[in-house]
Parts: sequence; C-alpha cells; structure tokens
Amino acid sequence: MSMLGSYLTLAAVLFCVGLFGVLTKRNAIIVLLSIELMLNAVNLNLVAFSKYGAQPSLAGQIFSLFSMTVAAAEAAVGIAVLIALYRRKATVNVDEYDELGR
Amino acid sequence: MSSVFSQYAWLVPAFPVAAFAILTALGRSLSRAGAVIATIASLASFILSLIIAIERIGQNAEDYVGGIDWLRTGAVNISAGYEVTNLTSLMLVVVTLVALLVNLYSFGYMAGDGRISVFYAYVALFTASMLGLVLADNLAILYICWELVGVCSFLLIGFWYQKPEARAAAKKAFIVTRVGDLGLLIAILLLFWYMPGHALDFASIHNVFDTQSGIVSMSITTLIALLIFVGAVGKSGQFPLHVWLPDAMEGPTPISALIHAATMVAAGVFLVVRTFDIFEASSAAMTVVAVIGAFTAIFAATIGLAQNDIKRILAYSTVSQLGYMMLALGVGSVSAAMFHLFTHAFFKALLFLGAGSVIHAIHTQDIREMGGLGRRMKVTAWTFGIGALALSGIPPFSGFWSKEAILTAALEGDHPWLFIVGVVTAFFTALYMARLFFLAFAGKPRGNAEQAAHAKESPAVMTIPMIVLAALAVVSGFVQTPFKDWLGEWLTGEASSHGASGLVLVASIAASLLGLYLGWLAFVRGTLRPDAVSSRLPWLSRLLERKYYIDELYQLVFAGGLRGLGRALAVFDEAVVDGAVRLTGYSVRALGRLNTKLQNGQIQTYGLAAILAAVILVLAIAGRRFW
Amino acid sequence: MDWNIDFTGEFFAFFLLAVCAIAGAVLAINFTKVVHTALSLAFTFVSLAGLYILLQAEFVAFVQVLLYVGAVTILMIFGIMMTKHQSEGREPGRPLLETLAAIGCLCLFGILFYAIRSASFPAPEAALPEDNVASIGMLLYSAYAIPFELVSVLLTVAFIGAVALAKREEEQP
Amino acid sequence: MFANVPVLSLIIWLPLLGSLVVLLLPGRSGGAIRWAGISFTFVSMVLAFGLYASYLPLAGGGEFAEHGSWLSVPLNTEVMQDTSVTSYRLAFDYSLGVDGISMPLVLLTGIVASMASLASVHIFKRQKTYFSLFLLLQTGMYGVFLARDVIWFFIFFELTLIPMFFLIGIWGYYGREKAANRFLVYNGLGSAVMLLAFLILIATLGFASVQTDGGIELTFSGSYDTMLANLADPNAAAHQAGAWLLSDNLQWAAFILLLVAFGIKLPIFPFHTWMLKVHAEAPPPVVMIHSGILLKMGVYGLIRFAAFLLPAQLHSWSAVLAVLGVINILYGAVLACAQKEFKLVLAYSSISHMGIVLLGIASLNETGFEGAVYQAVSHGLISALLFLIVGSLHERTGTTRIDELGGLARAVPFTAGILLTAGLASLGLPGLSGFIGEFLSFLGLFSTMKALTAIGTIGVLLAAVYMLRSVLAMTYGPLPEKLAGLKEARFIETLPMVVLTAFIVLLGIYPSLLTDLMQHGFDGLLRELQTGVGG
Repeated sequence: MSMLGSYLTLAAVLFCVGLFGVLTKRNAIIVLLSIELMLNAVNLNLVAFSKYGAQPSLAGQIFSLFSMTVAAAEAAVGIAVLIALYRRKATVNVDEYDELGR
Repeated sequence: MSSVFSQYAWLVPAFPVAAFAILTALGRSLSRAGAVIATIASLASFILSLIIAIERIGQNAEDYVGGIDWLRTGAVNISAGYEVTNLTSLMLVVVTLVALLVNLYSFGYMAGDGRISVFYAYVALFTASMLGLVLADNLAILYICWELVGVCSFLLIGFWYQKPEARAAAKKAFIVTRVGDLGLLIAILLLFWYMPGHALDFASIHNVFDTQSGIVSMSITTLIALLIFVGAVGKSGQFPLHVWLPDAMEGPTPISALIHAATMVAAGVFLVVRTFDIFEASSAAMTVVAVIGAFTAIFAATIGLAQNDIKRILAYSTVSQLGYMMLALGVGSVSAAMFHLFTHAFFKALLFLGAGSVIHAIHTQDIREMGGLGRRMKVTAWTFGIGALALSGIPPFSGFWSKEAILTAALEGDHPWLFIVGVVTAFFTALYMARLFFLAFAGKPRGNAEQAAHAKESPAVMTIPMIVLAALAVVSGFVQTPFKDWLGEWLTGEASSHGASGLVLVASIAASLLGLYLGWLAFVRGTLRPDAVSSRLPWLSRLLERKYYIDELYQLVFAGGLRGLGRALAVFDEAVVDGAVRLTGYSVRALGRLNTKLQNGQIQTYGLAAILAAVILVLAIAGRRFW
Repeated sequence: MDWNIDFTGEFFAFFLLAVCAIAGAVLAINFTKVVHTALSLAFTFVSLAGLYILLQAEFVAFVQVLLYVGAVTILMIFGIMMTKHQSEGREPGRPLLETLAAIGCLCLFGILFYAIRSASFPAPEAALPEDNVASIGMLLYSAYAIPFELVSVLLTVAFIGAVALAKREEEQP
Repeated sequence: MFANVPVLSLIIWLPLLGSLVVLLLPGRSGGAIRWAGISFTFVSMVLAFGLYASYLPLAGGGEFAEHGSWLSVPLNTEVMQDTSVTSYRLAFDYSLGVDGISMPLVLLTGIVASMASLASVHIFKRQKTYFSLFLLLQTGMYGVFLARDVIWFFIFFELTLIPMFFLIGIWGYYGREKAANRFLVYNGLGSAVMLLAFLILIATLGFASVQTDGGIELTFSGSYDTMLANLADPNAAAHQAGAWLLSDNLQWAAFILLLVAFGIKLPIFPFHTWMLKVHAEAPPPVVMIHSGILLKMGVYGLIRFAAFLLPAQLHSWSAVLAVLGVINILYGAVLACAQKEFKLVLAYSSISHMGIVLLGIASLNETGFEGAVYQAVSHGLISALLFLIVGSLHERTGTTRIDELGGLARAVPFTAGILLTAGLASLGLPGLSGFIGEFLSFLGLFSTMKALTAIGTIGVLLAAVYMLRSVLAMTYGPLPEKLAGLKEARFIETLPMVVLTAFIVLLGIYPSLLTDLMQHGFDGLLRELQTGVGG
C-alpha cells in the first residue's frame, strides 16, 4: 500500500469538512469558501492519482489545473452575484435567500 | 289403465296463469270483468282436476310424469316437470274447488273495492302456484312454487296496503315463512349432493330412501328430514314459527279462507307427505314431527280460548288443526293426515267464509260486539254451525272422522301421551268453538245500533259457496271411516283398515261433547261464569291473551337483535372501515404537507436532503452485501 | 493493526502538511469572524500546495498558491470588505440542520473511508517524469490545446460576467 | 349472420363514433343530442343481440374472434442464452373475442346501457358532454368484456374510469365531487394493482415462440389465448425458455394482486366504502350503469384472469374466497337493514349480492361458476331496475329516504308495483332471475363447503328483511300529505321499467336461456382444476 490511501483519506476529510460548511454556514462568503475547499479536496485526489494511479500520467495534473481555473472563475462570479444580492437584500445571510421556495 | 287426462294436468295451473297474465296486462280497466275471467279460469281448472281425479278413482291408475328441461348447468339438470298421482289429484281437487268457491264468494265480499281486478290477479297467481306446488315432480320446482305461494300470501295479506297493520302483517308473514324456506332450501342442497345422480324428483327420493335405504347415511337423512320439516313448520304455522298466521288475518277474509286455512298452510303437511320416505327413514325426525305437531295443537288451542277476534280464533284453530296433521304424520299415518287435510280444507274454509259473511254484515271482528246474529243471518248461522260442529269433532260431521283417524293412529302407533294431548286438544277445540259460536250467533246483540241495523244476510253469491262447503263438511268424512278405509287405500295403495277402536271413539266424542256443553253452560245458560277462570287466575288468562308473549319475545330477540347489530355494524363501517380509508387519505395529505415544509427555498436544506438521500442510496445499494 | 505505512520522510512531510490542512479547514468552519475563516482557509490552501509538491506536481503547487492564495482568497476578502457582518455569531443555531448535516457528512466520510480502505490499488506501473513542468507545458499546447483555449474563453466570460453583475444597478439607464 | 363483419369491433367502437357525433352536434339542439345518444346505444345493443342469436355455445365463439397487430417493440437478442433466437420482441395485439362467459355480460351491457340511456332523458345539464361521456363509457364496457389481450383489457378498463369520474362529478347530487374523487382514487389504485399483475403475467406467461428456418422467434405479449395455451401446456413453454416460467411466488403475487384489483371493483369487504358514496351521489342513470355493469367487470375479471389463469391459486384459496363471500353477504345484509336512505340500502344489498358471486366462484365447479355469472347478470338487471325507479321517484319527490316516503302504491301504483317486483327479485324470489343465480351459487358451493354455505343462506333471509322493510315502508302504508299530488311515470320512463322487468321475469322462468350459453364456457377451467390441481 502506497501513500495513495492516505491522500485519498485526507481529501475525503477536507471534502466532508467543506460540505459541512456549505450545508450549515449562514454567511454566504463562508459558503463560497467552503465550496473552494471541496474543490481543493477533489484536486488533491486528481494530483494524487496522477502520481500513484495505476498508470501515472500528467493528465491528472492538467485536469486539476483546469479545475482550478474553473474554480477561480466560479469564485469571481460567485462574489459578483453575492454583491449584487447584498445590494438588494442588505445581508449575506443565506437564510434570507429563499426565492426558490416562493 | 292409461291416464288420458293426466297428461293434460299441466293445463290445470295454466288456466289461472293465463288469467293472471290477462289481468296484470290489462290492469284496472277490467274491474269486474277481471273477476269473471279469473272465476272462469278457476272453474276450468276445477273441472279438469275433477276429471283427472275421477279418472283415477277405482282402478290402479298409473302415475303420470311429464315435463321439459328447465335448468341445465354442469351437474344440475332440473326439469320443470309435473307428476299426477292419487295424492296430487286429490290435492288438485281440493285446491281448485276451494279456489273456485272463494272466487265466487269474493264477488260479493270484494264488490266495493276499486282494486278488485288486482285482487283476482293475485288469487289467480296464488292458485296457479299452489297447483304447481301440488303437481311438481321434483323438489326444486316445488320449492319455486312454494316461494311463489308465499309471495302471493304476502301480497294478499298486504292487499289493503294503506293499513300499517296490514303492512306489518305482510312483512312478518313473508319473513317468518322465509325462515322455514331457508330450512327447505338447505335440505334441497343437501339432498342434491347426497342423492345418487343429483336427482331431486320424488320418484328417485322414494327409491333411495324407501327401497334402497342405506345409500344416504342416517345422520344426513335425519338432518334432511328435519330441515324439510323446518320448511313445513314455517309454512304450516307450527310452533315456533306460528306467529305469522294469526297476523295474516289482516288480509281479506276470502283470502284467509283460501290461503290461510284450506290450501297454502296445508302445503307444509303436503310437503312432508311428499317426502315422507325421508321421514320414515329416520325415527328421530318422526318423533320431532309428532311432538311439534302435538305441542302446536294444544298450544294454539289454548290461545284460541282467550282471543276475541273472530278471525284470530279461527287462525289459532287452523294452527292447532295443522298440528293435528303433523301429529298424524309423526306417528306414521299419511292417510290420516291427508284425510284431515281434506276435511279441514272444507270446514275451515267454510268457517272463514262464514266469518267473512258476518264481518261483511256488521263490520267488526270482535266477538264481544256480536251476538244474536243467528236470527238475522240464518244461512250464515246454520252453515257456520255445521262448520263448528265439524271442527269440534261431533259425529257424523267430517271433522269427527278425520280426527278419530289421527287419534287412532296415535294410539296404535304406541304414543299414549300424544293420544292424550290429542284428546285434550279436542276438548279445547270444542270449547273455543262453542264460545265463538254462542257469543256470535246466540243471545242478544251487544254491538251498537248501527251494527245491528246492518246485520243482514249476505248476497247469494256469498252464501252459495258456504252452502256447498257446508254440504262437503258434512259428507266428506265418509270417504274414510273406521269401517271402510277407502281414502287411505286409494292414497297409499295398501289396504289398511284399522277398524274401530272403542276407546278412541268414546274419548273423542266425550271430549268434544264436554267442551260444547261447558261452552253452552258458560255462554248461553250463564250457569257457569265465563270469567270464572280469568278472575281466579288472572296471569293465566293474560298469558293466553298475549299468546304466551311469543311475539314480544321474537320482537325483542330477533328484530331488536338485528337492529342492534345493524346499528353497531353501521358504526363500525363508518368509524373503522371508512375511518381506515380516511386515515390513509389523511396520512398521505400529512406527508405531503411535511414535504411542503421541506420545500422552504433554502438551498442548504435541499443540499442536506440530497446528501442524506445519496448516503441512503449508497448504503442501500452497496450495503446489500452485508445482509 | 496493520496500517501498511512506511515511516519514511515523505510520510512525515505528508503527515505534517495533512494536519495543517485539516486544522486550517476545521478552524475555518469554527471561526465566527469571516476574515478569520478566509485566512484560515488560505492556510489550508498553502498546505495543499505543499502536498502537491510532495506529489511531484510542482507546477500545480505553484498555480495553487498563485490562484487560490493569491486570487481567490483576496477576492473573498474583498467580498467581505464590501458587505456588512455585524450580525454574525448572534443568530440562533439551527441544531436540527446542523445535526443532520453532521450525520450526513460523517456518513459520507464513513462510506468514502470504507471504500478507500477496502479498495486495492495496484502499484504504479511507472514513475512520473522527474521534471514534469516542461511536459505539462508541452501537453497543454498540444493534446489539451482546445480545452486550454476554452478555459481562457471561460475566464474572459466570467470576468465580464462578474463585472456586469457587480455593477451598480443605478448606473443602468 | 356476421360472416365477414367485424361485429365485435362494431359493438365496441360504434359508441365511440357516437360520442364523436354527439360532440359535433350543435350544443343547443338538445333533442338531437339525446336521440343520437340513445340511438347509438341501441345500435350496439341490437348488434349484441344479433351476436347472441348467432352464437353457438359448442363453438365457443371462435368464429367471431378478431385479431390485428398493434404495437411491437423489438428487444435485445443478446440477453438470450440460446443463440438460435432470431427475433425477440414485445408485442401487444388488438385482439377481441367472445365466449360463454362474456356473452351474457355483453348482453347485460347492451340492455342496461340502453335502458340507462332512456333514463337519461331527465338530464338537462350540459347534455352534449353527458351523452358523449356516456357513449365513451359504453366503448369501455363493451371493450372490457370483449378484449382478449390484457393490455387492451386494461385500456378499456381505464376507459370506463374517466367518463365515470366526470359523470359522477358533474351530474351527481350534493356530495358529487367527493364521491367522484373517492371513486377515482379507489379504482385508480385498483387499476395500478391490476396493471402490476398483468405485467407479471405478461413477463412470465405471455410468451410465444415460433420455430422458423432461421431460428426461434420469441414474442412476449398480453394475449390471453397465448397465456391459456402456455398454461395448458407448461412443458412446451418451459422447454422453449425455461427461465421465464411462471414461478410459484409470482403466481401468488399475481393472484393476490388480481384479487385486490377486482375486489375493489366488486367490491369485497373492506374495499366497499367508495361504492356507497357513488351509489348515493351519482345520478340515477349512471348508477344504473355503475351498479348494473361496472361492478360486473370485477366479477368478469376475477373469473377471466384470477380463475382461468391461476387455477391452482384459486383452488388453494377457495376457502378464503368463500369466507370473504360470506362476510360480504352478511355484512352487507345486516348493514342494509340499518339504513334509512333507500339508495344506501341498495348499495349494501349490492355488496351482499356480490358476496354470492364470490361464493359461486369459490365453489370451483361448473354449477357455481355459472351461478356466479348468472347472479352477476341478474343483479345487473335488478339493480338497474331499482335505480331506474329510484331516479324516477327522486325526480318526483326530491327524496328517497325511507322514512319520508310512504303509500306510493296509491300515488304511483305502476311505479310502486315495479318497485315491489324489483324488490322481490332482489331478495331472490323464485320465478324472477335473482333466485337462479343464488340457487346455483349456493348449490355449487354446497358440494365443498356445507357449513359455510348454510351460513351464507342466512343472507337470503336478511335480504327479505331489508328489502321488505324498505320497499314496504315506501310503497305501503298511508300516503303522506306532501306526496298527494304525485304523477305516475311517463311512457319514456315506463318503457325501460317494463323491459327490465320482462328480462328479469324471463330469466327467472326459463334460466336455460343463459345457462345454455355458458355451457362450454368453463370447460377449460374445469379441466385445469381437475387435472392440473387435483393431480
């Protein structure tokens, strides 16, 4: 058994912590940050497989690069949306963002 | 000898059927013309049955069986057949004769009624069904006619439908007899599956139970016999199903004469006679028949003592006399039973027609309001007197001979207790008839003036049937005397002259005379106070007057029980069954409401639900390997 | 219990960095002030960059630092600065939601952990090339050229979109 | 007579055509709509009688069978182990047929639907919609009885639900929406269960294989005849595709599902409560159809599918069915005694009478089966007649409560007479049709379960009690003053009364009219019960 299991376990821990944050935090910014954490956990997996996978290759690293790029774009748009929402609602509390249920 | 006319026996019920069809189709427009049509039809039936009967007298006539396939399914193949034997030809004559006379009589009795054609239609249907019952060659067809006569009886009891009492009486008659019919139905089902070849015709029954005994086991035989007897008990008003018959007097009086005295109620006796082979095969069943018959005879006679309604007295008398017939059957004498049925048909029809004549004249049925009618209604009084004497068993009237035959059979059959009961009943019979006759026809009028003014003899169309019946009540007893057992031989085909038993003759004559004498003392001479018994034993007279409280008991137990059960089940149906349905609906709705709450618009709740669901899904799919 | 772990230098480095990453993440969740959360997450990102180096992904580690620590975190801090956070820490908790979320996350972790532990990983057939930054560059411009271009389009669109969204509405006619 | 005419299709689809014709008529011409509705109904009835006239029991109706392909879906041949399979598909064909069991029910449908159409002349509200739905309903009913493919049976079965839902919901009395909803929910549930059972049957029993020179062509279908053939010859089926043989558990599942599905329709206690609402709230012509025909679809389905396709299960559960039947009989009868509303008396009496049908089915012999069908037909006629009268009375008096009516024999003697006759028929008076069905059912069951039958016959007694109690209370006795000015039924009302009474009397006097028809209808089932189960 190589280190792969340990990396995957670490990724799982981070992913679950991030998930918990997404589900429970009220502050929209923390929610966004938690999402970033989850994405990072995934990246860790990709990179770990790129080294310890059955056929090591650089594809995993490249994939994680794309993923990071998309995450950055997501963060930018997310913050922009948040600010637009904040302007309308004067709060960053996600409890107040319940237009879906109306 | 070949029976020329017997093969046309199916025409006998066909005439009244045709009359019924015509009257029903044309409806009320016929009015009195309908009565004429029905009477002509019954006359035709009577003539044909008379011819058939005469044809069969004397020689050893062959029985004739004919019919068509009626119901064919699988194992069942029931034919609509008819069978002419000496027994059925005798019944045919009795039924058609009484029907004819009642048709005639009703011309006068029902003259003012607007629904006279409906009345005649019902009577025609009844006559047809009764004749069908008599002619039927198998139990299934007999059962159908059996139910049809029941429904005609029901319709005619309720003929004056506006009266709530008539409605109640009709309902009661139908339902109580239906209890008996149920017994007969189950008996038929039993017979069907136990008879070899699923035969239900009387010839096969005779073969199986008489000649090849042992095919059907003893216990089943007893069961079948008892169930058939239950049917007979219902129809013939035997204890404990007698309650409907006195109430049936709500119907028009000619109907009481035809259906509830002469013919339909005797159908029970006739049924037992037809299936007598089954009874004979089981001594237990015979005992039950004899005991029930004897008990009913004395039981009804005692009730008859305390009644005041002229028709009810006669009704209880009918119940009592039918008990005699059952007693005769129970001790094994078919001929005595049939003989009594034969004579009883005439004198009881006569008594009812007489009573009808009285009611027609003074419009009351309470004998306490009558009195002194003998002077104003001579024909009625004389004929009624003849009927009363015949019923009381005074020689040489017909009732004496038939009652004597029954008592002889009881004594010879080694049933001394039943014999004693019979003699005591004869005493009671004479007593209540004396009370009835003397209260109604002797003494001074006790009713109001209007009634007295109305009291005049009925028209000839009513008195002629009474005279004919009176003549028959006198002479019909001579067909079977202790000295010449002609009827018994003809019916059973065996010479069974039982000879005169001095004990029986003396006992029965003595009992009857004693009853008449006591009645005369009490109600004419006045030497014996009529209320001698009731003042000393008030509970006894009340018990008799209230008919042993049997009606009240049934009302409480059956009617009340059914009503209670119905209410309880209604609550159950509403609360439990429907409640379960509503609960299901409610819980689905509640689940829906719960789900709505989950739909609160917050993305975190959705996410949580998705995660939990995913976890459960994974556990359910991947976790299967652990189970 | 056999954990099949070789106590090598790599392991110790991994252990240290993993503890840092987890600590940063857990602290980020527990802090009540948003700025603390953001900084603590930045710490996690840096730790992850260290892990990438351990995994011979130097270029990815570099991008990680550049992008996450440098761009995303700063972006978030700007977001924090542009919104008000006086009420934080004062709302009543949502015990049901938090309990269920905790159960769900723990179950998920349990499932993942079980899957990782029970999976058997075949040994790598070959090692990664030593100096793989150049190889990544080659690959990006050859095999992955089209996705690369698409990502650049995406970034542009996101940029424009973010500007459009964040623009004050009053300025619109 | 019908040498080259697709008479079965005509019977089924003419009402649909009528429905379209009615829809195309201008909405204001009430008379034209009414007469179009009635005449299309009558055409189907006449065709049904023509069918009866040319039906030969011995041939089993084979000459009328119609068949056409309808829907065929190819399936993967790769999943087959046996490589010689060249074609593997799912096929649902349009297949119609008539036999000794469906023939009486088709006649019943014709008679009752025609009489109900005559009784519908009281309907003035949205006539066009009413008659088009009414005709659509008929297509469904005829189709149910004539379909020979389970999928088509299902389609027709559903086709009766929807028009019925609207007929109750729009033209009913005060509680109509609730009644309609309950009707739909219950029957929809029943249909779902039935579909499940059918799917089991199709997947396990409905395959046919044809040996061609290229290989074997395997087809899964809902064809009833294929199923029967497979059932009769299980060896051949097993040989062709062993894996798909109907396993014991699946058979039981299908049987119980079918029992529930048709038990809701019949209805069997405790699934009966929906029916009470429908009887009480639906307009009388619709109840005539409902009580007269729709309940019989339950009987028909139970015999056609549960009994014919799963005889082994029927055999082992005959006692259960008999007990259910006895419960139905007594429960319905006792409750009928406690009702104050005549419509509810009739509803509970229907439950009681359907119990007798169950007894007939539970008897497992020809007598009982024929008794069950006979009882179904007879009850259809009788309850149609009773509800016809109920409608006529309700229109005149505005009530059918027993305690508010009385003395009708004086006010409306003809209607009262027919009501009395119908009541007597319902309580099983010999000479009227009700008796024959009861007698045969009891007779059939008596051969196997004597005590149970004897208990069941108490229902006959109770029938007399509740029928006389209610009918006499309404017709006899003094006439309440507010009913004094009642008018006797008009000719258009008396006609269906007379016709239905005539049929009731006819079937009561000469039952062979119907039993001869059924004579060979049950041969296959009986053979199966004797050989397949007895051995």
